[in-house]
Amino acid sequence: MSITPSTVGPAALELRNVAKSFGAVVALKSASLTVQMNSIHALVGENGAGKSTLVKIVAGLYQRDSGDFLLRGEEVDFSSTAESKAAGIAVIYQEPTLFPDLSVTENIFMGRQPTNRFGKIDRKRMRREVQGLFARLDVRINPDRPAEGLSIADQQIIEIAKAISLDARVLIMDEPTAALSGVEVERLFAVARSLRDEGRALVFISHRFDEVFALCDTITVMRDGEYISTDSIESTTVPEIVRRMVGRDVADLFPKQPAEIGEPVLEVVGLNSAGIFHDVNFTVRAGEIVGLAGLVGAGRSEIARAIFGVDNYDAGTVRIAGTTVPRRNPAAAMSLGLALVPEDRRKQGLVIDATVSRSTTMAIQKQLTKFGLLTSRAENAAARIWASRLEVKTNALDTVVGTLSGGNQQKVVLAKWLATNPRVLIIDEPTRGIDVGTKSEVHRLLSELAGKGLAILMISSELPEVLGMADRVLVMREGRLTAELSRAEATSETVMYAATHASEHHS
Amino acid sequence: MSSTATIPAQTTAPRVYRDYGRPAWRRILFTRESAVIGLLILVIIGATFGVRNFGSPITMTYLLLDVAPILLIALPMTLVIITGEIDLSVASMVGLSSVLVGILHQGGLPIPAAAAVAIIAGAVGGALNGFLVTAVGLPSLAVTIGTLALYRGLAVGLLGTTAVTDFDEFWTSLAKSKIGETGIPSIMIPFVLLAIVFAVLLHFTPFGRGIFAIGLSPDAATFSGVNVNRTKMILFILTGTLSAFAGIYYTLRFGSARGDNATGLELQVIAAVLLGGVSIFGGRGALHGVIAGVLLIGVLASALRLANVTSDVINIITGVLLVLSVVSASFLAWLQKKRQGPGRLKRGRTPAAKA
Amino acid sequence: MTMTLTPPSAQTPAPSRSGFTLGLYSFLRARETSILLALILVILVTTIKNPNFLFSPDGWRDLLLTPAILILVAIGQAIVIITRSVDLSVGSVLGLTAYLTGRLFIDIPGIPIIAVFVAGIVLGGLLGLINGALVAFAKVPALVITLGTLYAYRGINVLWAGSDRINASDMPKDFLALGTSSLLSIPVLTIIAVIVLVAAGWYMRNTRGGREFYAIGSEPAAAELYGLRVTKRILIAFVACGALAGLAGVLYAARYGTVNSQAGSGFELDAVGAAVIGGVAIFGGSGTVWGAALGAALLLTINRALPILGVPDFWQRAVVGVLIIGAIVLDRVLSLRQTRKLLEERDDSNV
Amino acid sequence: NTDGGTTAGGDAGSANLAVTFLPKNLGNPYFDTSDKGGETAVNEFGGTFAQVGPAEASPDAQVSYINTLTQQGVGAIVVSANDPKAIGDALNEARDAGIKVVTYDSDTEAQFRDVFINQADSAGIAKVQVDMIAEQIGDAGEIAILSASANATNQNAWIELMKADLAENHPDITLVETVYGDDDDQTSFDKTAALLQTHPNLKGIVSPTTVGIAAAARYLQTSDFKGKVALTGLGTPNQLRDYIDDGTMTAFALWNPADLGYLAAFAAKALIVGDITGAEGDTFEAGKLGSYTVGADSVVLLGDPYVFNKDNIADFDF
Ligand SMILES: Nc1ncnc2c1ncn2[C@@H]1O[C@H](COP(=O)(O)OP(=O)(O)OP(=O)(O)O)[C@@H](O)[C@H]1O
Ligand SMILES: Nc1ncnc2c1ncn2[C@@H]1O[C@H](COP(=O)(O)OP(=O)(O)OP(=O)(O)O)[C@@H](O)[C@H]1O
Ligand SMILES: [Mg+2]
Ligand SMILES: [Mg+2]
Repeated sequence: MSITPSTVGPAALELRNVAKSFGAVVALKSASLTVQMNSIHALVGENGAGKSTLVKIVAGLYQRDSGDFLLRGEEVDFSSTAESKAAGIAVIYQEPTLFPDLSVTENIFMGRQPTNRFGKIDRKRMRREVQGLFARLDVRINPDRPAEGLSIADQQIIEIAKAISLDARVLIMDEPTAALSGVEVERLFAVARSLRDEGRALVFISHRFDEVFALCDTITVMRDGEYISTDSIESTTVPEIVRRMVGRDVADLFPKQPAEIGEPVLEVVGLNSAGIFHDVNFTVRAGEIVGLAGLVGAGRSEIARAIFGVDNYDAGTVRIAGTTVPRRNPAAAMSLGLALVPEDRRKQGLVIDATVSRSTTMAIQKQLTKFGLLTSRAENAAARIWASRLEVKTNALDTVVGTLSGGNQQKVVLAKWLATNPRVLIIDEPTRGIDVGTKSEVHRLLSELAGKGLAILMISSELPEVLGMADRVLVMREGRLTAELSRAEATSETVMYAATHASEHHS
Repeated sequence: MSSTATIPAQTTAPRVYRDYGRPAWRRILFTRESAVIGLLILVIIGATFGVRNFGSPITMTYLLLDVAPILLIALPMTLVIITGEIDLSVASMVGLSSVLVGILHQGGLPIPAAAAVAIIAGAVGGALNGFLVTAVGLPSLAVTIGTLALYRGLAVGLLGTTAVTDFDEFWTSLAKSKIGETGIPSIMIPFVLLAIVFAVLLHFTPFGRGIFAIGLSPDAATFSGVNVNRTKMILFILTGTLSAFAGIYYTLRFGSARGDNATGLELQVIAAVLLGGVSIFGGRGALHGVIAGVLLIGVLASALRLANVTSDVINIITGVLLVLSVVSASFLAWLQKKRQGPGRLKRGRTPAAKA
Repeated sequence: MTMTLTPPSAQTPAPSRSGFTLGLYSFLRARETSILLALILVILVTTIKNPNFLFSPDGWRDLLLTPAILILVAIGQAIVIITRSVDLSVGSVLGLTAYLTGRLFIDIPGIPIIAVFVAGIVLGGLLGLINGALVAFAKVPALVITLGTLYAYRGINVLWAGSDRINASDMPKDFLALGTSSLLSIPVLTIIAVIVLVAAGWYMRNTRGGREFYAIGSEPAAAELYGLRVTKRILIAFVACGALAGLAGVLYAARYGTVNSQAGSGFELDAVGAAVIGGVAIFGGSGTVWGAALGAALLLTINRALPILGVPDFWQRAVVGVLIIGAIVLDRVLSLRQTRKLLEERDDSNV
Repeated sequence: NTDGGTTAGGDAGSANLAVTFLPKNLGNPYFDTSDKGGETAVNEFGGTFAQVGPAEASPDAQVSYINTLTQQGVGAIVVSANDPKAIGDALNEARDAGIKVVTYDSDTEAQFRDVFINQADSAGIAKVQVDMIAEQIGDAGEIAILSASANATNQNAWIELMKADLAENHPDITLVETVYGDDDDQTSFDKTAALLQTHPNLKGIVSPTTVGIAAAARYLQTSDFKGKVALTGLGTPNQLRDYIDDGTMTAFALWNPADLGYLAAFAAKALIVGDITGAEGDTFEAGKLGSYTVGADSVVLLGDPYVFNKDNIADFDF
């Protein structure tokens, strides 16, 4: 089933039968990965397959329990990320982790700042290098601003810039594009290709197959912590890869069913917030999925937050079924039937150190009380229902959600909000970092919910997702709505045009 | 909740979800709270046999009278620390409340009225802390270092050089009275009632769940509809109020209202709360552990004083205990990780074969 | 944001500003500036009320001298807080080294003064090392550990000193002179404090090590991903803090001349307070030792100014409390206004 | 030497001669000296001596110690009160348990103790200090007082009497301010500095506390005010020897604290064995100090304060 590419000299990076467990959780059983110089190697697998764990072992962040790890043919054993860095490995982690108080420049050079003879940091040189780097990546972020407050996308871009500036021989990217939109992805790919052509080895992890097939030369599939196969990209197809990842065939990827469109449920009128968004007007009707598209940083998430009441706004009204939603009061919005699945799962969607049970029931605690008292028994009972409905992969309900894989965490967030039985669901990047199987489940689920009369506002940076799922597409650019497109009108071209050009008229 | 969605049945059998990953005895026994309670029992047994006079009932009376203010303040302090905040101004509030009771009583107000004013002042003081932390968005450590100075300054400023000592015999003896023949001070009645209220609030209500959620991740709590600012505000008000109540007790027990009453008590309260297993970073802790922590320090101090060990040794022991309690917790965690390391591989469950 | 200031050129897409504008801008915005202004204001107002506050030789000396010891402790505290820890044991460490100082002079007659300084700094550093090791290796929150060692160190001090008291007559005149004498009308203690401040300030701003303190405090998880040597840095921060408290203990003995087992108790809150007033974020990652030092100076200068301004003795503490709160509220309001301005600027640039 | 005539006398042989001293706080040289005197006395009459106490002078901490001593069932507690009322109930409980209570140095209200050993009567202490400062500043000008804690019973009593004396007999002296150093070196030191700045015309400082006077002397010694501003009050010779020698101060007063403790211990013993009950007119033997009589309000007076100056200070070592 697997084709081992012919090897010319030692591989840049080779892992054989690597195992790793966390307490009782087996993350890797026998993972293998061979990456050649001069190539871009895709690593794919379902959520929880163990991709990120493998990356962290290579990075020296985790130590493997058993198995072999070779770098250019030599056995290595890293006990810290500093060692792997010194050995020429650069890693872009799945979750960007920057120093919020430090400037963008310092973030990029931390720990390896250029210094003069007296050990004084050479700020001028650091600045020059950052400017060169940003020019190469066409990044427009002020290098002197602190990392605090940057959007996830900007953070991801800085992670990429940082990894590239390391000038490493092996570059591993764990879902670097999950937060990025088309333009940035293209730019990243151009850089990745030029790095490959310089003779470096790259590993690219992604759940987006179009990207994988556009960029990579070789592809390795993992499942349940085990190595499944390695093929050259020309010799395989998407359905074939999906079958190996999931172990079965996956049907329609975007099965939005037509649904009865009812009365307007969510109405947003003249919403304005200085510096963030301006004069935003739209409605979402019962049974309708409205897609909100735009480039990263267009301000879509901010609108969602303002509607839900997490952020304040300067002017405007939000109504649900005719009732005005009070400002800055998420609890009130929830009781009116509003649910928000936020974009940052680990910081906003979940209390990452809480148990699966508590996380799932977090938004419905009040309904679970008897005489005002809340017991773990009631929570577990409710959580069990929702965990099994969404097929959350965990063995006990008191597992800490932070230890679940990204996709399973997303399922818990969905369960938490579906449990509230909402009338309006705002879902920000519903499938970010989710594998194909789960993704199609999520889409099927959204479609079904709409069919039952739920009004859904779906914010997504993935164009195919928007086009496949939405009955209507709103497009934003720099804090303003620039277009409203019906399902028929919405194509990649019309949406991208609206996302990059100011509208001639305000709607 | 009604079912809004049904996921199409998968080819695999439905997953079984156990409620807990570990058996009950391990969950209950291997906690910080149980460790503190166990240590408390050990120390009591040891002191009863090892220290002359410790076994006498009067010991318990004095002990409880001594630790009552700490017990009272530790209740809301536990909740505040679980949200990830801290209140260093509590002891100053005890002093301010004491002074208020003193001067108002001196000015002719009966004790209940003076006490009511003091309680209101406590609530207002707590609300000021809460306002600065929630509405202005300042770190509580910094805010309450400021109000620590402010409230103590008001107390000393209001009463000056004097101490008010002429309180009605009725009230002062009430503060020291015992429940019937038991030797248990009457102050334990309000304490036990409050402890129950706080335990229920923290462990069995959505409000309490919110407190833990805030401590673990304020952002995620906000996104789940927890009103973070209101919760913190309520907790700071509760802390101020109970500190004022402790101040009234303090005043009546010693029959003396002074500006410098209870100086340094804040660190004792916090030490006891932390010893009881509450995480200073928020999100973790339980009230029974905290109560055991307060009693542990109290019993140790009492036994050591009886054994004529001087106050400095008591301080050393308190300090070392605090350090050991946290260090041992991370040592045990480390040990467990070591033990469960590679060796566990063979015992790992085989993931369900799906193909 | 700031894109309006300089349109991005083709070469450098990132907006940039000239070094000078940048410097001026950050100076005006800096937290340290507002504290400095507040300090100058306090001195000005008090001096107008009573010229002796600044213009008598004693007034001038005390103005510079009084904050010197707290400045040293606050510098160490700032370094520790910047790495997202806190050291509550500094008061106890100061007490122990102050007593050690006295004991050395009594027990080893004729001991060179420099040896006593070294002993104090080494003892302080060792006590700091204990704190640091517990925090770094046991991965336990510093607030808990140092609250524990606050009690433990003080207890050891009382156990050691008992009710003994070191008097001025127990220590050599030369040593005591250090506590009050001046060089070119600047007190020696102040000179020591300023030298330490300049060195620490330079290190924290301009070296890899210094920046790593900020990085670790800003986001410990990221520090681990970056492969920074977190354990080593935390140890260094605590040792530095302990050593500075140790140095402060020796100077305390020189300045006050009498030492008992309670010397320096309560210093921890002053030190943390000074750092906080000076704009060191209590949760790490930002602030400077300069700010902490200015905070210490402001705190103690206000203390001395209040009686002159006619605030009765008993009310002084309340006023200090109001000032601490006022300082942090003001800082917050200013930074909120700044954020707002940046947002509005961005609006303009977007149109 | 007890004669077994009284009712309690029968117990004399088996009397509980455990005497525990409870000073305001530990680590205070004044109490060290006085309690040493107490220890000497207890050893002389064959009892068991102990000293316990809090690190910082606060009444609540003293209460815990009194309670503990009650539980231990000592024979007598000799205590210097941090508050005249706050420790009263605890003392009464101790007395209910058969423990004799002697206060020394700083008294409680009379109903809480059996006997108070007064180091010198308050009027005398106040007078000697006023006389000293008046002489040193030429009976005219501004003076200030640097006291211990704001609540200290004895200091407050003396200060009131000093004010009365000043108003009556020294019309040209104005008391401009009273500040409190809390018996803490650093605080007292800084308060002295503040006083001198605030009142540029200050002629003298009176510090009726041993900690305060030493701190003030140390500040004066190195300041421009040395020799210009007079300093006097209550202090121990060892602390102040240098300042007398170099002219920072000319005179100060104190009773002999060792004698105070010595007398208190003997009073405790007399109470235990039943020689006295605390009634006015009771007499008892106090070893080398001779015989003493209990006065009104159960007060025993040690004697007059003693003034130390350049001529006599070399004769003392405490
Ligand atoms: N620190 C940890 N502690 C416990 N379990 C962990 C930890 N890290 C990962 N796991 C578990 O190991 C398994 C593999 O996780 P990993 O993050 O490597 O998956 P992944 O393939 O990267 O998934 P995704 O595509 O969702 O990112 C999961 O079951 C996860 O729950
Ligand atoms: N805390 C903040 N402070 C300042 N600017 C911010 C902050 N958060 C976000 N922004 C800015 O607000 C704009 C909109 O951000 P955001 O990334 O949420 O938009 P979006 O359209 O939801 O994009 P996406 O969800 O794809 O990341 C961006 O320019 C971002 O940099
Ligand atoms: Mg992953
Ligand atoms: Mg977004």
